Amino acid sequence: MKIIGLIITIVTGAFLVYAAADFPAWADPNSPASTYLSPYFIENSMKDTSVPNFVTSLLADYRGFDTMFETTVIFTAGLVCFILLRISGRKEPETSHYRHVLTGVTVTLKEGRKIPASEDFERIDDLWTPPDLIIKTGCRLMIPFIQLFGLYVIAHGHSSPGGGFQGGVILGASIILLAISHDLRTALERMREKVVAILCPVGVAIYAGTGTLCLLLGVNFLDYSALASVLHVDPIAARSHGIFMVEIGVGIAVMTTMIWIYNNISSAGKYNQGL
Amino acid sequence: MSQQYPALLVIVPLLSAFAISIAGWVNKRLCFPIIVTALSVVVYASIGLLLTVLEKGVVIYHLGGWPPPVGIAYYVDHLNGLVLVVVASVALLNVIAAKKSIEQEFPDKAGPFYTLYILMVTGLLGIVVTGDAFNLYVLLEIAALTGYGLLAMGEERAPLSTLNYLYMGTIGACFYLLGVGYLYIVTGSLNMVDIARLLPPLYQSRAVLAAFIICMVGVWLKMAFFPLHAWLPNAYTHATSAASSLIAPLVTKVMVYVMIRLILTIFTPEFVFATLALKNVVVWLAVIAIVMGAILALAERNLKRMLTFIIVAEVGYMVGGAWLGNRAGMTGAILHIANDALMTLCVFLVVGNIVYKVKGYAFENLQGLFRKMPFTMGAFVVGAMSIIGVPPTCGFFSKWYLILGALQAGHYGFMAALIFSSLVSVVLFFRIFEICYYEPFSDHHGHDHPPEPMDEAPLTMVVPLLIVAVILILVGLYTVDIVNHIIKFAIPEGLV
Amino acid sequence: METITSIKPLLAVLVSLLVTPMLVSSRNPNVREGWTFLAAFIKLAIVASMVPAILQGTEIVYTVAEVFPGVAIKFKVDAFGMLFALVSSTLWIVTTIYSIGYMRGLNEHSQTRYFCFFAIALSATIGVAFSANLLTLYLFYEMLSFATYPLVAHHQDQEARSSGRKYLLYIVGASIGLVLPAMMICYNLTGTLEFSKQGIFTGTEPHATMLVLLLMLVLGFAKAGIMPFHSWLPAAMVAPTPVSALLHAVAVVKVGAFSVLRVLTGVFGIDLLASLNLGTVICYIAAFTVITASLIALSQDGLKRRLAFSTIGQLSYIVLGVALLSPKGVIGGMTHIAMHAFGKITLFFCAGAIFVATGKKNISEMVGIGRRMPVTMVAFFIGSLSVIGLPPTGGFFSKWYLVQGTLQADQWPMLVVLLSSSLLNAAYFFPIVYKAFFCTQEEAMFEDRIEEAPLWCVVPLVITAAGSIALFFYPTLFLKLAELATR
Amino acid sequence: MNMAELIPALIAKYNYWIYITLMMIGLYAMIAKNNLVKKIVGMNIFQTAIILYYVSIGVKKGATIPISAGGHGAAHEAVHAADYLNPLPHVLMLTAIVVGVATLGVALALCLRIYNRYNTLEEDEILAQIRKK
Repeated sequence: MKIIGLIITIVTGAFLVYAAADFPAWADPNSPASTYLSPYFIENSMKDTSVPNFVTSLLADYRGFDTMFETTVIFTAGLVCFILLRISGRKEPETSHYRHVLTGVTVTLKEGRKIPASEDFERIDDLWTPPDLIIKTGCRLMIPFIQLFGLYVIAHGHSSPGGGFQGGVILGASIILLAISHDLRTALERMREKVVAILCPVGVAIYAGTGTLCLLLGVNFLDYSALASVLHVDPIAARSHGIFMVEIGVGIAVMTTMIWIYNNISSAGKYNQGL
Repeated sequence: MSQQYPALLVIVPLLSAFAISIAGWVNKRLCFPIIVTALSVVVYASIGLLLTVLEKGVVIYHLGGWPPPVGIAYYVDHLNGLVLVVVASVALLNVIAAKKSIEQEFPDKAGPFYTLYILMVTGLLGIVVTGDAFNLYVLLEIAALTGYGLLAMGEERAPLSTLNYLYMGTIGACFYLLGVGYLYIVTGSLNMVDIARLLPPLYQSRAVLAAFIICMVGVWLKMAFFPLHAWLPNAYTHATSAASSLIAPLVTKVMVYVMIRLILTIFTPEFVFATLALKNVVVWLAVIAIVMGAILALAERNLKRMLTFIIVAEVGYMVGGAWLGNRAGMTGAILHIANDALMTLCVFLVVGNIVYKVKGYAFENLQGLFRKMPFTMGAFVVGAMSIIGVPPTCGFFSKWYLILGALQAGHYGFMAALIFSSLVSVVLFFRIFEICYYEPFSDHHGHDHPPEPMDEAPLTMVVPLLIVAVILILVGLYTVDIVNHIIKFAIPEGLV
Repeated sequence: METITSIKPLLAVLVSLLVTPMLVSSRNPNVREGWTFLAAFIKLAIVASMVPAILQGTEIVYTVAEVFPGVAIKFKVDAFGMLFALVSSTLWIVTTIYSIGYMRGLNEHSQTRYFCFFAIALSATIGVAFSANLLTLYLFYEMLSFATYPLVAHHQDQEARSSGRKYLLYIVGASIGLVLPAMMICYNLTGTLEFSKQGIFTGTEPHATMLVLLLMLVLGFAKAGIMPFHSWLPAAMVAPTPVSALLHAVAVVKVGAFSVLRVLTGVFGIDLLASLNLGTVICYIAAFTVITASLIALSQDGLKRRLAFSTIGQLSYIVLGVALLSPKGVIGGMTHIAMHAFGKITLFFCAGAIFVATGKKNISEMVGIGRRMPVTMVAFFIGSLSVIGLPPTGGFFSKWYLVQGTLQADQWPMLVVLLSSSLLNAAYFFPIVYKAFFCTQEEAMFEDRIEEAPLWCVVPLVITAAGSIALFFYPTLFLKLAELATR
Repeated sequence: MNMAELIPALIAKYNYWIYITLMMIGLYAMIAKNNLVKKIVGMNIFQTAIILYYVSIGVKKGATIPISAGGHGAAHEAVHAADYLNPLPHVLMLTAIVVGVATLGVALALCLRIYNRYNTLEEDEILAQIRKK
């Protein structure tokens, strides 16, 4: 196998090197890629969409259709992880352990009995390790700021690096951080599985819905300029707003998907205390 | 509304996918009606689109109102108009037929399953309808990811074989992406028609040659063209019948479509057949693919797995036909996309019914099925005849054009391979008929037959199957119309 | 000659196809047989109703659908097709009567399946008879191959299945492996597949190509049993006797011969073959088959196997007659389809009747059977006369014309072949009859009392025997059709 | 050509050499490695190489990040294409990155399933187990 791999690799590599001979040199301002289409985007982005960040305008407007499916890919990934891993309708184990938070005494209950949810007791599993107080507290402090920053990144995508994907990932990371620093159950209390699973399609649906709204308003799919009539602004500003709407959708979808994938993979679909 | 058909084709299933996935958490019983309505709308739109194309010629749809090459455009001509109808109708028929087995195999995850199902259909439709090289890659990945999900939900070996499929599929998609990157670096454009306009001066450039070859290898990986087919049999065999009967007919065919689109639209036939000296090499590869597929199928003692190897051989048919480099061969390849999709659907639906009733698809499970499930087996006979290539089933007619192309190209090896594979399929299928018909047989005149009671699959599974069987014959009888009114215009004048 | 468009040919094909659902659904055997008879009679009626028109020299045409530019699934009834259709649809009725007797006499299993595929096979046969071009012919030819497979393998035991496989291997293998490519090449060369008197070729094609095509097409229709593609026929004799009777003495093998004749007269055309001097090639292949088959037949002890080899020989007569390329020879070949059909089916019926009545299959066990089953053996005698070609049976006429054909084409070697093979025929038939009647008491294997097979079996073989004699006195219909076909 | 020309030619296109090397490393890992997760790692290297290739297309000498310097207020003043990087590859690669993440997630989920079933991620051991049955 190794030999075959080596041969294939060398042959392919040699072929690619051979092909690279005709490529323009690195950072050549006159390469076709830099002279054919990109000038149009750079020069007209402001005029067409009044979005200073060309990447954003290109991402969400000129090639907004790609981006919609990109978001769908994310959603698909979350769904596949769920459908592959989630163990549904699984009954509780016979013995369950609860830990008294203040004293640290662990109670073990048989025949699947439960302790009514209270502040003093936390449910733990066999592979429970004592959590580090510093990490817990530190993360608790950081998480709100992380989320705030995530919102900023989404909102400010128009005129600075950022946008729905980046902001969404940051938001998702905040919840995942909670799950890592405490345990999955704590995170799930903040954000239930059902909420995640419904918000995720909703996020993408916001994107597609915006496009469909334009379609219903009588122009082509994703042609935000039609929103002008709804938002009572000029078509160019309408495009900018349309881009913002879809960015929000992207943000929601990406955040929830990140959480969804983490929940399923970290607990192998059992949704116990996780890592 | 009619000018929005291209958008509807993709939007309706996409939105309904979200609706289904939400409904899966709220009320499971809604999922099936939603998916059926959505797919019916898609079928309607695709047929409407095809009629518009037949009437007015090529339909171009600017997404986001941006004219190409700035924005992404949908580009529908006779070629993908035809493929769209096939994809949509196959998806609709299959979901109706698969309902029971889906409920039987995973009662609690039906919602997510339907979501993946319709997302996959969205991806395939998008691949077919799009006119933008990069957009095609994104949809390729959607179809691939949903496919992994659907295939992996099968037997216990499914995850492993799916993981192998994932490796191969990713390499394939990445190769395609790289090829598009090569085109972009030399032309600066991503729109297929625009690239085709910019390429001719660059035909001698190594980069274009590399772009073409890399794209081809990528697409061949995805369509399981012979040396690169290793992932397909396991992945399809271990999947659930609902998934395999969607993926087996469509994915490979759509990839063949992509290949033909690459040859005809992006790199024009002049470049592919005239400038490059690869024509005969590829046809000989196809010959090997056909022969090996047939032989490997002979070695199988398990119906579903045997069929997967037949798919490998059929891919050889289409690649070879497309690369013969003449009109008849290309016609045969395009016609075979439609026919093969239908006949593969037919036989895989049969497998679905058998699995539903008998819980197995090894040869020994098939004994006495002709008495047990007469209608299913009747449809199976039609499908088998079509694969063998017996008139008036449609399989014969595409094979006719392929052989004609081989004759006109003077490529007798390909012709011989086609004949050979037909003969092998006769053996394959009559071996199965014998088992289904005569076993369990007894040695003196089989008088003491235990008369099994008839135990046919539920109506919702049998009726779509019979519809497919009828379509197989109707398509055969109307071949000349399909060829004269659709495929004739799908092939550029330059190709004689 | 003028042509009229009518749906009759299609109906004639469909009627026995459409009856199959009734056969499947009918629970009571009598109802089932009722349906079969109904279909058989309707079919005969439709076919017969077209005879007058044909005799006036018109052709009846019906196009189902055009499937390729220039090629359609199309029916055309001409004299030759009518001749064949008439024979097979008449004999279907007789055989149905016989089948009922035979199948019930042995209380065979899964009779419904048997009758269904029988009906399908018949529609395929008529379809071949009426097809207007090579594609349609190929379509029904394949249909017949697949429809008869379950009949051949009816007994479902190991032997039946293996010979069923052999049958498929030869028939389908040859048709897909040889006929299909040959057909494609013809289409690629000429752009059409329609049968026509002067053939579809311009005559400018290279001689080698034509020879290869001719061989592919003639050998490809393996149902004609021309050597070396003959050995499926003896193997297929494991089938129930009515199947052997109708399918392997009439429908299947004659379809093969018919297709070969169509190829010779319709695809290549007599004149072209004559000008390219290709007829003699076929002549010699056929002659070889005739002699060899007759010699093998001599050595067979199983009655049905002997009949099978005799069939192989007789089929090659038909091909030989046409390959002589002389008018009389062609007439002889075509009429021989009809004459041999009546004679040979009688013989098979007798074989089946003997099996039903006594369970005997081998000739060596039939000494003195004439005393046990006089009617059957007399019929057998008449049948063998017809096959040998002696008056007062129809077989005489076809032989007569064949001989005249050889003279017309002054092919002396062929004349020798014909005469010597007739002697061989006599040599392998008469001993059976002789032993059946004239043997000493101690030789006789049956005690001396008359015990025939059930009436359902006896009546048909009497009818067909009478038929072969009647054809001696009233052969005009078939002769006239053959003449029309050659004109 | 001689060294004097070859060296600059090589240097001028170093981005391609880098991406090809990375890509081949990934490809080799996917083919030759026995451990399923290592294959996945190889897959990611493979994808990343392509991403690098695309992004390197977008680079232009003397150009800055593709965000209008003037910000929102600068709608009126003209924008010169030469001043900014080519934004298109960045957009495309955003998509490719997302696809890569999605594929990674699915692949890991599959690995988990496989591990729960066979208690190993070494391909040969898994195949051995399958063959045993």
